[in-house]
Amino acid sequence: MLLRAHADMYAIRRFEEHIMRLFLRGEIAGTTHLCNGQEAVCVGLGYALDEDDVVAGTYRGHGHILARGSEELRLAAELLGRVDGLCGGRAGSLNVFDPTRNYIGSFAIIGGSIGAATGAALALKGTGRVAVADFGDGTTNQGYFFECLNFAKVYDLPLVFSLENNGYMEYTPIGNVTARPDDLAGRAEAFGIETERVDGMDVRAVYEASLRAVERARAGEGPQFLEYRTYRFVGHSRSDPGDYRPEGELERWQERDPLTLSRRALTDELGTPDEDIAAREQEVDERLERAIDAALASPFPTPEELEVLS
Amino acid sequence: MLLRAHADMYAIRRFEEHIMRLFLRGEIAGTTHLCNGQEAVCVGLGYALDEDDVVAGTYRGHGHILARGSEELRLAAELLGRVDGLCGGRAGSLNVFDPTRNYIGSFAIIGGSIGAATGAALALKGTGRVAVADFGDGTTNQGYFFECLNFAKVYDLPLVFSLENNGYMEYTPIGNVTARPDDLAGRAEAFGIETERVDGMDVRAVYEASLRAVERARAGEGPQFLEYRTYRFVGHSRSDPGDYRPEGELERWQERDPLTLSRRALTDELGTPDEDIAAREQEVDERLERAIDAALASPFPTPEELEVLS
Amino acid sequence: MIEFRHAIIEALADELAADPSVFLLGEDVAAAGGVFKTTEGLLERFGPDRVIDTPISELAMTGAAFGSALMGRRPVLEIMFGDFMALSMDSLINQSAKWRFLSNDQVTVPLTVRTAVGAGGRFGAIHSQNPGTWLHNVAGISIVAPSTPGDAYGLLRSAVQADHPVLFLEHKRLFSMKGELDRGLVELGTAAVVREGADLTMVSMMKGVHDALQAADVLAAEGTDVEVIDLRSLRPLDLETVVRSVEKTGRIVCVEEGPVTGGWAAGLVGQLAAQALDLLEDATIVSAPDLPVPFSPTLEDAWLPGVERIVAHVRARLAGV
Amino acid sequence: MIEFRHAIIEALADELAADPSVFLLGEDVAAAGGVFKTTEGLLERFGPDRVIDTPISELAMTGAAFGSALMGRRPVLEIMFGDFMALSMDSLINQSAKWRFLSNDQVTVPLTVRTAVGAGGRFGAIHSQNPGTWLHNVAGISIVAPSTPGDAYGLLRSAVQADHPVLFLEHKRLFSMKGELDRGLVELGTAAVVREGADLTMVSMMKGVHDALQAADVLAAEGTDVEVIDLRSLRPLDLETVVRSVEKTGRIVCVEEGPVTGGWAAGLVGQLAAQALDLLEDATIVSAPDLPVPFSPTLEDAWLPGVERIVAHVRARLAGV
Ligand SMILES: Cc1ncc(C[n+]2csc(CCOP(=O)(O)OP(=O)(O)O)c2C)c(N)n1
Ligand SMILES: Cc1ncc(C[n+]2csc(CCOP(=O)(O)OP(=O)(O)O)c2C)c(N)n1
Ligand SMILES: [Mg+2]
Ligand SMILES: [Mg+2]
Repeated sequence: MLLRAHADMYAIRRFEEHIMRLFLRGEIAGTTHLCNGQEAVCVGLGYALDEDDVVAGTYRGHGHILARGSEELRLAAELLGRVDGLCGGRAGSLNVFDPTRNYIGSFAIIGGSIGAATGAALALKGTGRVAVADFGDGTTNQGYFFECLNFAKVYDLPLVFSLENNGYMEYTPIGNVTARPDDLAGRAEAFGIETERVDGMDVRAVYEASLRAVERARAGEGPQFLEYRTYRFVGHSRSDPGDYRPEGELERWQERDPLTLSRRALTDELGTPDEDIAAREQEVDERLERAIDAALASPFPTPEELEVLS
Repeated sequence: MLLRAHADMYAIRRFEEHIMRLFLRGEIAGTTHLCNGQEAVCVGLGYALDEDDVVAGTYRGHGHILARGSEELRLAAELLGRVDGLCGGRAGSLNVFDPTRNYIGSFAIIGGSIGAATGAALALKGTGRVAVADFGDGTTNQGYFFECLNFAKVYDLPLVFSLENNGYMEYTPIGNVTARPDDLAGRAEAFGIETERVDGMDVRAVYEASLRAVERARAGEGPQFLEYRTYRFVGHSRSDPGDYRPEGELERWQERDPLTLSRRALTDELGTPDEDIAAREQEVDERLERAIDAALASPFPTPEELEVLS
Repeated sequence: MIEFRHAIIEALADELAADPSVFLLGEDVAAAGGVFKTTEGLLERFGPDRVIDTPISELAMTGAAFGSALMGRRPVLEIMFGDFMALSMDSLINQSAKWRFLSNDQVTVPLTVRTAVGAGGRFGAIHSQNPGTWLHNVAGISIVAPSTPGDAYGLLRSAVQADHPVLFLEHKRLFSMKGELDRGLVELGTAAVVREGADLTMVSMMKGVHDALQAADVLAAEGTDVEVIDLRSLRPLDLETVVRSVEKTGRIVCVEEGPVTGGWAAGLVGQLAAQALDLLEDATIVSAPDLPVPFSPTLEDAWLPGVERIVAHVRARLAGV
Repeated sequence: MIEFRHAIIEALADELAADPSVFLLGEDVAAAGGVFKTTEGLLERFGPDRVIDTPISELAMTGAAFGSALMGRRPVLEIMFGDFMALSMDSLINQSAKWRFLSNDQVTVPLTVRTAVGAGGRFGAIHSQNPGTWLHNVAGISIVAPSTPGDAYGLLRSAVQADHPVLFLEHKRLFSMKGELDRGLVELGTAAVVREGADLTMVSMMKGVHDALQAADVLAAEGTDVEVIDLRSLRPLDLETVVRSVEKTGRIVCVEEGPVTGGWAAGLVGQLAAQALDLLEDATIVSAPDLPVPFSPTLEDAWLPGVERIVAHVRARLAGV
């Protein structure tokens, strides 16, 4: 499984590198938020979920969407604003989602994912299905977050709060504007919600903790809270060079790049031959090449669509 | 001081009884929310504050306004919608306030008082003045509450969170819709805010705890949180008979009526003669009689006012 | 004859009975039956999974209602007073109203939001507003506002059955009003001519419709034959019905319980002018002053457009003043 | 010549320097200088007590800004994108807009809220809205929206100096636009005739003003002399300036970046009709379709009113189509 996880994380990384390139070439307009560095959360959490579990994510959602199994071609096409996009080009990177994979939204409003997942969990209660609310550290200062912690606990909803703590809002370090920033999970504990802090760079740790939480929620034990400690290796969005980082911080975290960790574990612990890893990576590279090309070949929607609708 | 406190609590109780009578007589229209049972919080907290400290309260605000020293005549006139009202009749019971006494609002939106007091505290930081946010238990499930806990702690604001936990929202027991209802103060602790739980029926306990909190805030130790355990002896608002209460609950709490407790302490502990207490109470009765009569004699505002303004 | 509030209970009960995916949520709606008693008895009939008391958490409630709608449920959310809608708007505007469009029509959001609105009850500035206009410019939702028990029933059932978000406004001064209930559905987005007349078209909503009808009676006695239209829907606007009426009368007076700037009345007249300027001999608006709703009875009565002001306005207008 | 975003920085800097009660707060406004770089350098000049980075807490920020204003401070709150205003509205509507009135004029609320609005930047449905109309019906606030660096400066300073709440809208597609800066103040609530013409009055705001001016150039070449009015203020509406123009032209076309229903354009035409119907030979609106803002460039361009659609509309209208 680790080899597959490695390949899936690798695919997310490469996919977003393609996206960045398309941006710089002017093929993609507007803005985009990459999860570069946070892939272990996407994949490890994704593996812990069943197909009919439900995920609500954020504008930083490409990785989670791919982890749900959505087609790379269609995701790329969406970011390019093409008809073959997951949302026909209407949504774009900030808002893209894939209801066919039970990924119900990339919420561009901070906290929106939590409200929606809370409602999904309300609808799923008693069905054995679970909903996941994905969000970032900055979101733990938002009203939606707290109200939904209470709401989910009151009705014992099958909801997993998935906090990706990458240490930053857009450009502001979370500690600058947050009380007790080292204990964000403590905010959930105040509601009597079970929490776990997880190494968000280690895909196996993410998977195992996520599975525990998901299974508890599935078993009717009410909402669960996971705090993944992670880091984004790139700026907040396209235009951000990330100057606000203290010197050396990025480099320290890069030593724990989820891809480095998984590659090392594959080699050192499981004795996976380098060629096997390389072969899988090459497979991904080729697949993505094809997907991006196909996405670029997809036409733009015609303006007539709007006239029909309104 | 206890005799004065007793008289002040007694005045609030009697004032609101007048108001209720005026309501039933149709002299006051709309709705009104009495703090009957919660007077010890108003008076004990009020005594702990300086004149230039600032209070933001709720629609259940008459007691706090009187505790700030606002004129009974003008408060009554406001509830009657008369020109001599604290707000010229524009605000009414739900919204009445008295900026001349640094009582900056009776917030009819749950949580509004907390936001406003947070801002007042931001403005007062470093001046030695303190702001108080008064609110109820139902408000501890509201986004404003949590966001402001964080906000106040981040900037170390001179703010006292004053939670009057009377066990009920409008008609719903707080425990029905609240995670860990017995530890609402724990929600503040998750932000590293110092908290204290206080017997809200005992005016001396309220005063002492409030003074400690206010002095800490004044000294620059950042936001403080007080949970007063209290009870309202009447319905949520005019039209509510309070049927939702379990049998015997009201009676149990009435044994701890703040007026009973203060009267007992005066007699048993301080040996205050009954006549002294009775004399003070009669003084209040007569003063209120005059105030209410004067308020009733105040004219209604003329409609022309609106034309001038718009 | 049935009270407006009972028509709402009936509509909710009939929808709850007809469709297991329908459920209600809101503050004090279950055990207490709602502060306006518009959900009384429903907890007892349908149980706590279908009628849910919530904490005071408008963000969570509205977000959760949306999320459950995405999963195929049909939530009916009560926001106690319309004034509190300001706390619900994010999820309505940025989620419910947009998701179908964003999904490329893959999902629907069958959400109904009910809320008690309007002035005249001495509730003051923060419990008397008309939040319909706050959402009037938001594509993707419907906004309806009945003036009779029959319409309340028919529109509410249509709202719950609709596959898109509907804001359903209940005027506080109508809750005790009585009227017929024939259990017919009323199509969203349709206005109704509630009094025929040849001289002048008067358009209003909710409580204002009853004021308009009274004013029409007074004016009839003076020889002015007023046609009264109950707009019933703020979004979409049923311009067609209004145009048809103005074709006959050439004159329109809108009566709005709120300030004119940014109100629905000015918008309606504007769209009418843009579509049928030639028809218009006269177009005016009776509205509230540009001020919050005051508490004091004398002031609130002066703030409200009311029968007298409407009548005086029409008289002056017809006299060419 | 100075960029629009620099005009904003200049206005803020001049107000911060002139009045110690002025302070800024918002997400990423201090250390990072704002995501649109409209507060760059201000932390360095005025220090962390005057330029405050906040958590992502729109309720708390807006409530706290209000509370500080009650204490005599002059907060300038940045809500990063106008779309997020939905989370700020409660405090604006239910507190800031009402407190002076409720207090019987004992207190004032000198609050300015700045926010980046508008479509055309490929930011999609939740980062492109025009929230001015959400608050258009709310008495007690002003809403202004400049189209040039000079007006941005002059209106922003007036907003900060005003003793009541002002919502200040900054269109994203204008931030890099250059223009003159004479450091003059601009009175709130005033429209400006930005191009004189005799045949037709065209009214727009923000980016739309530039589209209107371009359209006017095209139409001028065809012999149609268009007067362009920059409305600049949604609340209050400067009807007078519009009426004066229509007295001359008899025709009005409004260009609005948003749906027509509930928009400012229909409201403006409606108020105009109610006040000066006789002047109007023609009144129309060029607006966006009744849909959220789509992401895809082809769709977004089609959604926007734009020079071409404006020109085509006027041509058709004048041809009596
Ligand atoms: C309500 C709201 N406020 C502000 C923003 C602007 N914004 C977008 S991303 C972001 C930072 C979010 O930080 P975090 O939750 O840690 O997530 P991350 O971007 O690190 O994944 C902000 C402030 C927003 N989208 N919504
Ligand atoms: C945002 C908002 N939601 C709902 C209400 C309606 N409401 C008024 S009082 C109240 C109960 C408040 O309970 P609590 O905070 O415990 O205060 P108490 O009334 O007990 O003093 C509710 C729900 C409101 N005023 N504002
Ligand atoms: Mg983050
Ligand atoms: Mg309570």
